[in-house]
Amino acid sequence: MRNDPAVKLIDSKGLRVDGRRLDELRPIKMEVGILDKANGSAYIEHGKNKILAAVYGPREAHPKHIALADRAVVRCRYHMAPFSVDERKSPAPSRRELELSKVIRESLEPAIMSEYFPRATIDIFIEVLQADAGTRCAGITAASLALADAGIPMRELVAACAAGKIEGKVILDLSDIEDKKGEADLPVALLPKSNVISLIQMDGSLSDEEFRQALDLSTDACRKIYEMQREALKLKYHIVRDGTEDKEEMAEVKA
Amino acid sequence: MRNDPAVKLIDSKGLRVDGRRLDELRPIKMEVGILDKANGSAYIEHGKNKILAAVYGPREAHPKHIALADRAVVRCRYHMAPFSVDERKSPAPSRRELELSKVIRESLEPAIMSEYFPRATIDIFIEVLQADAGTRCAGITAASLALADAGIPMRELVAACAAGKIEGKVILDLSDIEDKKGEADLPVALLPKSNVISLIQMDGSLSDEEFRQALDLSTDACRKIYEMQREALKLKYHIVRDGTEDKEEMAEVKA
Amino acid sequence: MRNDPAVKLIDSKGLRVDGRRLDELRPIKMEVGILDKANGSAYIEHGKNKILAAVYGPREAHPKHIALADRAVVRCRYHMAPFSVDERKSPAPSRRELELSKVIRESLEPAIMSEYFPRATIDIFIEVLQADAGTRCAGITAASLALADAGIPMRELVAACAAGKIEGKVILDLSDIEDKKGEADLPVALLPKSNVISLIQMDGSLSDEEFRQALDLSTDACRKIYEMQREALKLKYHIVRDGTEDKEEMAEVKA
Amino acid sequence: MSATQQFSPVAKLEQKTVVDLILKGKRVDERGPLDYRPLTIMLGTVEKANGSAYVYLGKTKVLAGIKVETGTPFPDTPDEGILTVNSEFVPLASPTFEAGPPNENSIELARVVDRGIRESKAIDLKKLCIDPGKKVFMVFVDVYVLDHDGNLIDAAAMAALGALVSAKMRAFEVHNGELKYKDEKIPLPMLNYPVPTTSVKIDGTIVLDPCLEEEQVMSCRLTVTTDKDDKVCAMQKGGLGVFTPDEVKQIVSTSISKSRDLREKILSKVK
Amino acid sequence: MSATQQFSPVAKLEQKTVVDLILKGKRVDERGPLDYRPLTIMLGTVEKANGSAYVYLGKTKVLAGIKVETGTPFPDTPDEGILTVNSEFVPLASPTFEAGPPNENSIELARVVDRGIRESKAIDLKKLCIDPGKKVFMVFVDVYVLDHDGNLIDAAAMAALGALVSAKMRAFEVHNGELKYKDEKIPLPMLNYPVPTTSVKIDGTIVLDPCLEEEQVMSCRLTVTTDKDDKVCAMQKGGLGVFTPDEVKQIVSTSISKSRDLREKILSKVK
Amino acid sequence: MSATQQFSPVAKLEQKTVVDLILKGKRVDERGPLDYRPLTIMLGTVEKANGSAYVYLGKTKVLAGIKVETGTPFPDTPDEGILTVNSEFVPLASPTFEAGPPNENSIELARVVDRGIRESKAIDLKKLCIDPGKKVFMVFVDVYVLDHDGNLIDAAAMAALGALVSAKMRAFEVHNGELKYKDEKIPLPMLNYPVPTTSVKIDGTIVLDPCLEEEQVMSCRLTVTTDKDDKVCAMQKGGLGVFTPDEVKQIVSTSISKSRDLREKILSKVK
Repeated sequence: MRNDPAVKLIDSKGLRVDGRRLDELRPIKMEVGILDKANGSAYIEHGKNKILAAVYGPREAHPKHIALADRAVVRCRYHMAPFSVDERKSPAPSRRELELSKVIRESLEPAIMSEYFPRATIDIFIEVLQADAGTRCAGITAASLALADAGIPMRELVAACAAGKIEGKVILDLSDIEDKKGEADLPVALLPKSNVISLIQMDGSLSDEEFRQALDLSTDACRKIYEMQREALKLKYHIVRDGTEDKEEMAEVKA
Repeated sequence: MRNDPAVKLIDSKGLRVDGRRLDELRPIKMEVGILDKANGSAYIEHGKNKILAAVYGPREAHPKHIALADRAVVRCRYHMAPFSVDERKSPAPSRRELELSKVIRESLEPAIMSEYFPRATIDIFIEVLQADAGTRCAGITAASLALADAGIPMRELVAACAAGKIEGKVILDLSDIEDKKGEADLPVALLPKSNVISLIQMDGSLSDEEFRQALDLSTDACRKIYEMQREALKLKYHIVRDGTEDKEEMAEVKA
Repeated sequence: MRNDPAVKLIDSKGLRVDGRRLDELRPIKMEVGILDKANGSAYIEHGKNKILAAVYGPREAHPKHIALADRAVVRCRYHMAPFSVDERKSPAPSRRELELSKVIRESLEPAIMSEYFPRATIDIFIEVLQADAGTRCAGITAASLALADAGIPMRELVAACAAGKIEGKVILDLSDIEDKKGEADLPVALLPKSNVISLIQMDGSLSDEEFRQALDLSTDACRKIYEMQREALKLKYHIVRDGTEDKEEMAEVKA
Repeated sequence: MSATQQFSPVAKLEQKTVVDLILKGKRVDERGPLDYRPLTIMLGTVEKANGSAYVYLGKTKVLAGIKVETGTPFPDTPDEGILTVNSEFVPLASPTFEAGPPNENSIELARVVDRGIRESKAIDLKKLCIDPGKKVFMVFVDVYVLDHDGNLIDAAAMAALGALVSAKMRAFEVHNGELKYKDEKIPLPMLNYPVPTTSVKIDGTIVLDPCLEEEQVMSCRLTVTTDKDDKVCAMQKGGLGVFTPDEVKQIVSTSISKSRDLREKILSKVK
Repeated sequence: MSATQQFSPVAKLEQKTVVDLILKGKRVDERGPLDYRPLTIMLGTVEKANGSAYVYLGKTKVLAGIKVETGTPFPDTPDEGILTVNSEFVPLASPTFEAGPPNENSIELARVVDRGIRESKAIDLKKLCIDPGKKVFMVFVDVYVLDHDGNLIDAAAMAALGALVSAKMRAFEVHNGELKYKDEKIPLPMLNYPVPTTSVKIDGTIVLDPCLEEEQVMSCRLTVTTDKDDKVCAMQKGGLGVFTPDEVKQIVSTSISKSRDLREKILSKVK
Repeated sequence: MSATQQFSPVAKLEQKTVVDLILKGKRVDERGPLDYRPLTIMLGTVEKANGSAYVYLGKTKVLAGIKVETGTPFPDTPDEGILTVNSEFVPLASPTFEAGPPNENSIELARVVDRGIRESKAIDLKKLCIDPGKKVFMVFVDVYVLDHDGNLIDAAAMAALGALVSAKMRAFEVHNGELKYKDEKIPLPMLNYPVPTTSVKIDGTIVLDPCLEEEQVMSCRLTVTTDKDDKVCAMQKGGLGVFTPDEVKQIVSTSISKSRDLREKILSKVK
C-alpha cells in the first residue's frame, strides 16, 4: 500500500481508472461444474482474475491420524499458477499462500455442515490461473460454488468481496493498480442470509469512520455476488440435469 | 545433443575417437556379490562407467502402508556420487535421477517374480561412482545381476545398451563425447530370451529408418551383454560355492 | 581455532582479556522452573551465554512407531535463536545444531532413568538466546536442571564445562574471543558423584600432557558447577514450595 | 494444505467453567471482559542483537530480537531497506508446538505482525537505502514464543515494537554508494508505533486479550492493529466462528482506545 | 525412491469391459484403435502470461503458460537462452493427485515435454542471448494439469507447443551488452514444432491416445515425439509391461504420420 | 530432533558371545583388544575425481572422492580456500541406512572427519586463494559409505586422507586476480596428516576398531584424531555410556601411538 501522487486513480468525473464508479463491482462471470474428475467445481472471472475451485469429498481421511471423531476435517489449498502474475511465481507454496489457505478455510468452514461426516475429509482446492487483486475473495466465492456442486450440505453459500480506499475515498472491489497504489484493502467474506462475517482482513490505513463505510460497502457487494452465485447454480442445474435446480435450495433449508 | 563440426567423431578409416568400429561395444567388466551387507550386489565397469548395484529384500515393507496385497513393491534408487561427474554434483537427487529411478524400476519389474512376495519390498540401489555416458543401461545390467545374486526369482536377466547416431551414422554404445557431440541417443533394455523391450527412451533426431537400424543394433548388443552376465554369475558361483551355478538356471526355468 | 599473534589473550600478570585467572570460571547464574507450560525448565547465564532449557515428559510417544518397549525415548533439540549470534542465523537447524543435539542427548541419557518409562518420550529443548562460546556445556548444565525440575528420576545431575588452550597455556572455560583466537577447545560433561564423563569433544591442538591437564581442569570445574546446580534447585524449592527441597536428594538416592 | 486443527482435548467441565464465567461478565483470572492481563516489557536483554524485548503478558512470554544487516533491495523498491518478520513457535513454549519449519499459525502470526509494522510505515525504509538497486539495510525481526498462555499475536507484536524502538544500529555515511560506518550508534528511523489488540467471541460475548483456556473455547478472534494516529492499519480474523458486522465495528472502536494505553506503556520504557 | 505404484482399485468387471472392447477392435468411448479423442485448443486465455494454451483432449484438460524473463546462462552454453519446463499435477485434476512437490510422474512428464522441445531445437536459443556468459532470456514453460482423464503427456506437450508458438515477448535491442526494450511485441524464435503421440498396449493390442480407464488396464505405454520433418526427436516407454521390437517399430511409424495431423491442427490456430 | 536410536534387534545369545569374548581378552574375529582389522587402501580408482581412495577396513568399505572447484570465500576468511566435507550413508551399505538427506550419524561422521582435517591444518588453505574476498578454490571431500561393518569414522577419515594426499589439481597462476590454468598437474598443498582411531567400551573393557557386532553391544565410543606431530587435533565421544577420566587418558595415549602406524601405511601408498 503506497500513495503515489504521480498516478491519478480517480478522474475529475469521479470515475476510476477502468471507468467504474467508486461503489461499482468489476464484471463477474461464474460457471459451475466444469471439471470432470472433481466431485464439485467452479470457475470464476472477477475482473481479470481467473480462478478455478474444486472440491473432493467427503472422502476417507488419509493419513488416518488426521481424522476427527465428531466432524469432517476441512482442508484447503489456495495456490497460484506460476504464470498467473507479472513475474513468474515459484510453484512452491509461499508464506502468503499458506496464510491465505488458512483464512479461506476459516471463511468456508462456518458454512459447511462438517458434523455430518465424522472421520472424513472435505478437500477444497483453489487455483489462481490469473491474478488481478482480490484473488482470495474471488477464490472463496468460487469455492463456495464448488462445495455446493459437490453436494456438500451447507448452511448457506459464502460470498466475498473487498472494499478499500484510494485517494482518500472509500471504494469497492480494488483492481490491481488500485491495490498497489491505493491506501487500504479490506477483504470480507459474508454468509449473506445470516449477515455474518467469516473472513475479514485489512491492511493500509483507515479511520474508524472510513472502516465502517468500507465494511458496509463490502457486505453490500457480497449480497450482490450471492445473487450471482445462485444464478450460476441454477444455470448449471438447468443445463446439466433439468428439474434438479432446487438442490441448493434444499441445502439452505436444511441449514 | 548437438552436432559440433569442430570435433571429428569418426576418422577416415571409419573408426571412432576411442578406436572402436561403429557397431562395437566398449570394454565391459562385471563382478557379482562384492558387498557384505547387501542381500545381493554387483559391480560393473562399462567403458569408464563404474557402477555398484545392491539389492535388499524381499523384506518387510516399511512403512507398512506402502505394501501391496498381491505382490512385492519394487523400489529403485539410481543415484550419482558427487565426484562421479566432471562438475561436482549435489548429493540431493536431481529431477534426472528421479526420472531414471522410475524408468530403471520399470525396466526391471517385468523380469522380477514379485507376485511370490506379497506385502514385501524388494529394494534396488544403484550408485554411479564414475559416469561416462550410458549409466542407466550399465546400471540396469548390474542391478539385474544383483537381483540374481540376492536370490530373487526372476523370469530372466535384463541386459541394457544404447545405440545412437554421430556424424550421420548409426552407432552402438555412445561414449561421453559421442553423447555430448552426437545427434541421437537410444538407450534400450531387453529381456533377451523373450526378445522383449522393457526400457526404451530416445533423444536427438532419427529418421524412421535410422531408428530401426539403431534399435536392431542395441538389441543385438543386449544379447551379447546377456552372455557376459551369465559368465559373471557362473564365475561368482564357481568361486564362492562350487556346484551351485545352476541357481540362475533354476530361476529361469521357474519363469 | 587460529593463533593470531596480533591479539594478546594473556597479559603480563597472567590474566585473561576479561580479567580472569587461567583456571577461573566466568560468572554463572542459574534459575529453575521459570516457564509455565513446560514440565520442567531452567535458565542459565554463563558468561554472556543466555540459555533456556525445557523438558516435556514423560509423555506418550508420538508418532507411536518411535516408541521403545523397554525404556523411554529421549529426544533433544539444541537450537540457536536467529539473533543469538553476531551474524543473523537462519532458524533452520544447521549441521552443527544437529550434531550438538546428538552429543548433548548422549551426555544426558546416562543420567536419566529412562527404563522407568517404557513407550514414553522425554523431550529436552535447549534454546540459545545469546551465544558466547561454551553453549553446549551451559546447555547441558541447564537441561540437567530442567530434567530435575520436571521430576524425571535421575541417577545424578550432569554438569558441563570446557577447558582449552590459549597462547600455549591450558585454561578453563573459554570466552568467545578465546575460542576464536585460541588453540584448543575441550568441552566436557561430568556426572560428578560417579566421576564419569558423558560428553567429551575436542578441536585444536593439544599434546598428550596438555590434554591431561585440560581434562583435569574441566572436570574440577564441573564439580563446582554441580554445587551451583544444587543451590539453584534448593532455591527454587525453598521459594516455590517450602519443605520439598529434598526431592533432588531422593532422585539421587534412587540412583 | 491448511486443515481443521485437532485441539488437545479439554475437559468438558473445564470448558463449561470458562464459558459460564464469561456469561456472567467474569473471567478465569478474575479480569473484566475488556481488561488486559498485566504487561511487563524488558528491553535490551540480548546484547548481541541490535534490539530486543522480552514481553510477559500474563503467563505468556515472547522474546523479539532485531538484527540489522546489509543486502540487495527488491527490484520493485530499489531505494528502500527491507523488513523481514519471522516467528518461531519453539517447542519450549507449549506441549502442542513441534520442532520444524513454521506451521500456518506461526506464519499467520509473523505476517500479522509484519503487516502492522509495514502498513503503518513504522520504519522509514527509505532511510535504510545505501546504494539504490544495489545495497540496502535489512531489518530482521525475529519473534520467539517462549511460553504460550494465549494471545500470542498481541504479545509478539508488542515485543517486536519494543525491540524496534529500542534498537541501535551503527551510524553510517554513504559516499558514492560506498558504506562507511561511524563510531556512534543511532536508533532505527521509526515513524510510527503500531499496536494490535485481539478480541475473541465466546458464546456470543466479546472479551479482550484471551488467555489459553479462553482461546480453547472461543468461536473466533479478531485482531485490530492501530497506529499512533488512531488509524486502523491491519486486521485479521481467525477461528471457525463468525462475527456480525456490528460486533466487528464495536471491536474496532474498542481496539483503537485500548491500543493507546498499551502504546504509551511500551514507549515509556525507551529513554 | 521410485516405487511400484498403488493403483486405485478398479472393479474387475469394469477392467474386463475395457479389455474386451479392445480385443474386439473397439474402445470405451467408441473410437477406433488409432483414433485420437477430440482435440480443442484455446490460445491466449491467460493474458498476463507471454503465451498460454488450454488443451482439451477428450475430458483431459491441460493449461500451459509461458513466462519470458532474464537470467544468467549456464556456464557450458554461455551464448544461449534457457528453457525450463515444469509440470504441476494440481490436486484439482484427480482424486489421486496430492498437493506437494512434483512426484515422479509429474517430473517424467515435464522431462518428456522438455526433451521434445529441446531435441527438436524448437526454440532458437541463440537468439535469446543478451550478453554472452552474463545475461540471457529464460523461457519458462509451466504445464498445469487441470483434469486427468488419461494421456497427460500428449495433452501437456501440445499445450506447451500451442503456448510457445502463440507467445509474444517484448522486442529488444542489445547495445554493448545493455538490454533495451522496444514498444512492439514479437513472437519467440521458433524453428520446429515437436508433437508427441502416445500408444498403449492392452492385452497385446496397441491403441493410441489412451483415456484414463485404458491407462488403468494397460501393460505399458510408448510416447514418440516427432518434428516437422518427420524425424523422431524423443521417446519414452512407461509402465510395467514390455514391447516386442516389432511393436516399437510399428508404433514409431504410426506416430510419425499421426503427429502430422495434430501439428497442423495446432499451427492452424496461430494467425 | 535427536532421538534415542532403535537398534535392530540382535539375539541376546549373539550379544553374549561378543561380550564374553571381550571379557576373555578375545574378539569375534580373533583379534586382540588393541588390534586393527586388516586395512587396504586403493588410490585413484575414480579418475574423474581430483583424488579418490577406496578403503577396506575388514569388511567395512568406504570410498572418498575429492573435487576441486572455484567459488566465493567466506566473509571472515577472505584469503583462504574452502574445505567442505560431506558424507553419504548410501542405502547399499546397510539394511539400516535409508535414502534421503544425511541423518545425524552421517552428519556427525562428516563433522568429525572435517574437524580432523581442519584443526590439524592439513590443507594450506591460504595457498588456495585466487582473488582475496572474491574467488578461491573449494575442496569438496565426499565420503561414500558402501559397506557398513563398523567403525565408519576411522575408515572414512582414512579414505578422506588418502584421497587428499593423492589428489591432483591443475597448476595455476594468478595475474591481477585473473586465474590461468597451466598444463601440468600439482598435488594439493598438504601440511599435515590427521588420522583418527576409535575405541569402544564393552562391559568395562576398551577395545580398538570395533566391528559392527561390537558396536551393537558397546556402551560408548571415543574417537581421537592425532596429527603427524602426535598432537591431538579432534575428539568425539559417542553412545549412551560413560568413560572415567582415566579411561579417556589411556585411550588418548593409545591412539597417539596407533595412529602413527596407520598414517605411515596411508602415506606409503602415495608415490
